[in-house]
Amino acid sequence: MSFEELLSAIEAVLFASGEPMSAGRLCEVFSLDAETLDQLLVQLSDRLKDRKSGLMVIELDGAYQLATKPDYADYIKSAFDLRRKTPLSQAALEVLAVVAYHQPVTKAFVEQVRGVDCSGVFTTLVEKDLIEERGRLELPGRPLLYGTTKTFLRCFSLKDLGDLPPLPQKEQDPAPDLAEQLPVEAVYGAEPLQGAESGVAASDSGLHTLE
Amino acid sequence: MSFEELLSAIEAVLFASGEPMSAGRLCEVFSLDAETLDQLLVQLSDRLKDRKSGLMVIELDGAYQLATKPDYADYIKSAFDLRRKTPLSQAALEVLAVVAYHQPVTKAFVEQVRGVDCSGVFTTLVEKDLIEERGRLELPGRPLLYGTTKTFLRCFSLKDLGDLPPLPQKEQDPAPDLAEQLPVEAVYGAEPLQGAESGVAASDSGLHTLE
Amino acid sequence: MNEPVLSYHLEHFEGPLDLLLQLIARNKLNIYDIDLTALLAQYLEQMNRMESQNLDIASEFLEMASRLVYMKTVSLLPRQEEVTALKEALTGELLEYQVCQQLARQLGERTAGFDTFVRAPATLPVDKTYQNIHAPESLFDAYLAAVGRGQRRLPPPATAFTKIVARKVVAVSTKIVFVMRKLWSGAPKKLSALFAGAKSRSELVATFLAVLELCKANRVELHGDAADADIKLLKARDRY
Repeated sequence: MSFEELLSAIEAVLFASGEPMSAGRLCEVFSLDAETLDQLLVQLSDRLKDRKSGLMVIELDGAYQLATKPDYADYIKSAFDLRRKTPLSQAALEVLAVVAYHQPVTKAFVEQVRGVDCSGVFTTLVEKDLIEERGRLELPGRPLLYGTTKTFLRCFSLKDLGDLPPLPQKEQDPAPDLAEQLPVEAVYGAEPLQGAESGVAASDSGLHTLE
Repeated sequence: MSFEELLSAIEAVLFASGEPMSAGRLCEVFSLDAETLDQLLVQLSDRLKDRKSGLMVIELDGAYQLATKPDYADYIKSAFDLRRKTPLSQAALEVLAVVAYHQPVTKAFVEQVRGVDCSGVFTTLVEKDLIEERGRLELPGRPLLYGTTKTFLRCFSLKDLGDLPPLPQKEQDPAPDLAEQLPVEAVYGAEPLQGAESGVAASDSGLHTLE
Repeated sequence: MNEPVLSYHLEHFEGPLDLLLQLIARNKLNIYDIDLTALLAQYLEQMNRMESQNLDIASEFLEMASRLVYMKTVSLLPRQEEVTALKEALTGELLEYQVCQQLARQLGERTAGFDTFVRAPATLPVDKTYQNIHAPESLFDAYLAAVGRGQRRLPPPATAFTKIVARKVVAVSTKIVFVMRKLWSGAPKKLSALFAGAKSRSELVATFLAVLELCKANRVELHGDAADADIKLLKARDRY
């Protein structure tokens, strides 16, 4: 199979899949090593750009997905009678923020930060496939843990969680001296993030220099 | 909007649609007359060919659709085959386990046990042929009942349901113990009497076991 | 600090913490050393305003109000340790929530991705039957994960209901007809006779309720005690 054809085949497979497809699975389907696949996906991406396609390849946490370019959103919305505004409330954004930066995290934790019941918002966010279950916490009641999804990454144009805007270092407003005594991370970053994303929490945290 | 961009927008709309879109609807969305749309679709088709895309435009009964080229069917099939091998999520395993031990059981029962909505998981498990419908419960709303399938037995190396690892304590079947706390017959008094005495004796004995 | 604040249009709050942050910002209070008197007054005023607008005040707002009142009370005590600790806790929560809001704003600024669209997976006529093999024990583990070792949260299983529902429930109305037929001749009968043929407890109950209904409607008359009682149907001319 020629190189050109391989690109076309990958495009076809991503199209049929609809959902993000992991690099690993793509390698398996096409009997490729990871490096070659990477190159091919860059090429496919370029080809779509060169030919002014309405589509693009996006990378989400090591998986790939075909999606429409944002430029054509208005046509798509009008074709399918979708509402115009980004359908996220302030409450939803706040819950997403806490989940994104602290995942995996329980509903109770989020409710503690926000000071209000968040059950409804959680249901909505799960329905919108922006957050998902991530096992349970070994505590009485065995509360469910939640984390963000690949759809979350796509909707907020993030390649992975390392792309999240960094946590604020200190309060902008008052009392810089007090802010030093009580660094935001000490309050906010109480739970270390697990896995590859730990960079997010660690990068700005004064706490880690103590080690 | 330039001609080129119009082509891209049509491509994006057809992509997002998934299903065939009638020429009429496309004309409406892009404010085009039928003839222009026809020409544009021919052009889009050519452009996909030029860029050796894995996709093509197909026309069916005056409706248009983006589809993969037949040449890549084998890859797509193998990609979908691989998807079958994706291991079950923790959520799916939990739902499956509750269904397995309590079947036949309603979705509401499982949701109450897990403390979270499980609709998506049920759909997936039915698709994977791990659980199936088992009639309805004769209660208001007539909720569907679910049980496990033969595929389930095979995938979990079980000869039959008696092979399920026994649950801890006495609660292999929580029904008897619940019945003790709240004897259904005593409350609802609907048990058929085979002669008055036996009924009285039965309810009496239920009460006296507490002593 | 009690000057009029009605010029503010504080309309929507995500919760009590959001309200407190807004009050602190607007009144230029020091978040690190909260002036409880001022904050409490402002907070209660806002609650009154919400009440006067007939807004549903979520329980969280009331909780916070009582917390602030408690803190105020404690602050009147000579020893200040407790109030200092309470104020620090509140400051911590407010700072934490402030960060949450800031992050939410940042997320809100980058929602361009909501304008990208993806498609549903192609519906190939493929067999989606699950293929992997697991050890049976994995089910056991998953069950415990879902239910917990104590199994406290188990609702009654479906079988508990089928038993109830499978039984025939006898309608009172059918028993009313039954009683009237039995008594139609006009001759008094023993009350107990009506229950003699009952096949289920439900039928007994229905018969009893039917008798009560008929009494209430002045269609039958009861004389005597307990099982020995006589029951007689009142024809139209007998009534009143």
